[in-house]
Amino acid sequence: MKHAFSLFAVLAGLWILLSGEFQTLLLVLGVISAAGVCWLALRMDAKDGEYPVVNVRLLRLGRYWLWLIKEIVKANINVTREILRPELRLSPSIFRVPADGLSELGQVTYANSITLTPGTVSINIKDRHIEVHALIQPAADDLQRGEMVRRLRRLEPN
Amino acid sequence: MQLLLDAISWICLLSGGFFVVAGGIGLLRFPDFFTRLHAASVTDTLGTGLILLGLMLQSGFSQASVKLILILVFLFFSSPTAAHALAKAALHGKLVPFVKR
Amino acid sequence: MDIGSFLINAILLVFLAATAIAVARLQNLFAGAMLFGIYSLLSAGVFVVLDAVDVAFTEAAVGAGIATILMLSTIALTGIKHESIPIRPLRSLLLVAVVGAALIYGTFDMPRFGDAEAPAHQHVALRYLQQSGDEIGIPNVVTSVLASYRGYDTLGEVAVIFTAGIGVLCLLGGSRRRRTDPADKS
Amino acid sequence: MRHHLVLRVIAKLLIPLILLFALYVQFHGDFGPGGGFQAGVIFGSAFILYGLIFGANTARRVATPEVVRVLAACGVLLYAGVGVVAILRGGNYLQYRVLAATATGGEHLGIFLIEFGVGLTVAMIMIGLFYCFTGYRPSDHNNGTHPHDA
Amino acid sequence: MYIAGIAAVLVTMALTLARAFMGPTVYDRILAVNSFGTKTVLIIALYGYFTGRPDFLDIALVYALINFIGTIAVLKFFEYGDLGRDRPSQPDDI
Amino acid sequence: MQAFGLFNYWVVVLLMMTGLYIVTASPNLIKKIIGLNIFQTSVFILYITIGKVSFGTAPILVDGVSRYSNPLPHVLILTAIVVGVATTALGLALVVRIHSAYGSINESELQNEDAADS
Repeated sequence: MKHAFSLFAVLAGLWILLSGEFQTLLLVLGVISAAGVCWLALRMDAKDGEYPVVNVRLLRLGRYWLWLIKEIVKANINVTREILRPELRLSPSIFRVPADGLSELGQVTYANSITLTPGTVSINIKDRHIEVHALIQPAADDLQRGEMVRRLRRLEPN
Repeated sequence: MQLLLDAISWICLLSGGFFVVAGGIGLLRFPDFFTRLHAASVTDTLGTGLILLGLMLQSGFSQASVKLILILVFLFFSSPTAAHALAKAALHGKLVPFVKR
Repeated sequence: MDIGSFLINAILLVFLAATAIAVARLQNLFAGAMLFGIYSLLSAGVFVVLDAVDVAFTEAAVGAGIATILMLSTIALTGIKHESIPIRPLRSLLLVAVVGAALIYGTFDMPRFGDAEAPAHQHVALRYLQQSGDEIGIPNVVTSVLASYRGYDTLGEVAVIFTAGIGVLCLLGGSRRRRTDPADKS
Repeated sequence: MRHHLVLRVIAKLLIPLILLFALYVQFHGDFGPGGGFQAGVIFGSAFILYGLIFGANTARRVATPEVVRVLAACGVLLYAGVGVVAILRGGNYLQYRVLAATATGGEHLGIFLIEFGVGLTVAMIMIGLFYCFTGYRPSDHNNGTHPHDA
Repeated sequence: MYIAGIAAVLVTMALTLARAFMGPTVYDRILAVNSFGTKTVLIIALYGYFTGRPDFLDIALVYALINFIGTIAVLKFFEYGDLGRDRPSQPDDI
Repeated sequence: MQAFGLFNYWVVVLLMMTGLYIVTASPNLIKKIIGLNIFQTSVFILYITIGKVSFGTAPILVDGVSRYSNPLPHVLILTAIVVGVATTALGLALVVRIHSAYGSINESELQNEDAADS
């Protein structure tokens, strides 16, 4: 029930953001649409029997995003330097980083954060470990130091 | 004030353009598929982010800015997912990453 | 002529032509289907530059997913990934050259790019643009024409889509055939 | 460990948003680019994404092929029906201005309804195409004879 | 100044196209198609501002939302050779 | 400068001819359908080019703008794109069935098999 309500709230908020109009007709249609999509999404959840438990501390999530953006900028500058170097000096490697202590949503956030930072791409999640392909050694070292996963663990609900 | 905003916005657009082109060059220069994934991600993250940020500064607090933010957020969800799916597909297709020991 | 739009349009069209030729040359069907995705993205860009935002929207929605999925499923179902060598390519090239030359000759009578005096802009289009705001009362002229002035056409188009869907259903059978046992059907 | 964790979770997050976006496109076709055709395709795409990730059979349980077929027909019927209602109210076929008290009100109502019909049909046909192409087993149809021809 | 951004995106489009044409593997082509989508988002957004009517961002939004569907279809295609199945035929996970 | 005004049409002709070449020269039915799609898109671009008016903007009415591009071609092409997908799907479905029946989707092999049957 809580899940349905928060989904409805998110969808209604998205409608307002997209529409930006406040005519009665459009607002009514928005409520109907959000409710309909909500129903369909819950029906999908019921049929496949899985849904992500979205339960994070919003304030910390915001702080995580800020940190992630900073990391993305740094990583971008590093990779761009490699791209523009007259002779390529790449040292690609594949390794696994542990993702224990994270919920499924946390693992997915972790994998996608890894991919979002240029220089590292997550290629598989397996046995609570994430396989990573790294472009250059500094990027690999950065990730293996585990700062990202520590910050993600702090986001976990308990 | 307006001038300052404009200046920042131009800087964002220009540096965004620079990163977009850099990503494109990397896509062409890098030796194998997995390394090219990294180059493409330069375009997808900082290049796109800066250009859209520059456009946001141009339109100020308006409907267009909201849509630009939404585009950015959705891209940040979908583009790493696509990259991940692609890397998986390549591994599945027995493409061996070029790894330096 | 507004130079900026024309140049962007021209560059995108050059990319489009290059992509089309690359698709024609590729022997690998799968790669061809993938490049067709780029073709669709580029044409959406061209449509935006030529002010056809509604068309670009449709192309975006169609090209981003459905078209690729249909091609991929067909390749998966037939299991044929490589194309055999072209048959009689020289004859086709000759045909293409002759028809192409005739068409190019024909273009010299066409109105120039963006010509506001072109005959196409003189008749109903002018009326739609001037009157639809008052007559229909909605700002998007494309929607007004599509749904109201040309409602018959659109009904026809929807019927065609529906019929095509039925056709595919007849050809590939839905899930009904697989679920009901052929024995209890008779 | 479940298969394709990233895809499943991200799809779960994005599919409702895409569906809502499709409905937004459907109902804002009057003001900006958009309308039934685009909305239908986007809605269909979202559903196809679901089918790709969670399996076509799961998707068939969410919206059964029968429902899809019936709704596709309903869309066309809604469109055609608006025309018939216009005749019954003393106008010509598909002349929306007789549908409401004022001419523009009638046009609005008519356009809204037929765009909805278009969107419904297009979405359901797209989903139906996906079902057809994924449900087909070549072995059932060898040499042009399928099971119930026999 | 928007034209500078558009020019940058067009140049990158050309580079990406070159990658798509050269291959060499089919994955490189898919990668090119996928990142071409991002460039299309950018050019549509930039062009709206260039012509002074930035109200058409919905088109860019569509690509941002559904451009990855094609890639996922490709993944399914390579894994199962069929787009409808949801579980691998052999249990080993990759 | 005047001659550049025909550039779009020339590209359209080039695309159309590429499509025609694929349809006539390639024996593979899937490739033929890709060719048909390229041909189709070239027609779309032809229509939209004709609808463009210099310095005009998209035909969505706003205050203070009086020069719009022609909406009529947009309407025709918008529906044509979705119809195009539906008919492409029909064509591909036919290809799938042909493959089930003949075991091949190569035009010349199909003709040979037909000749052998009769």
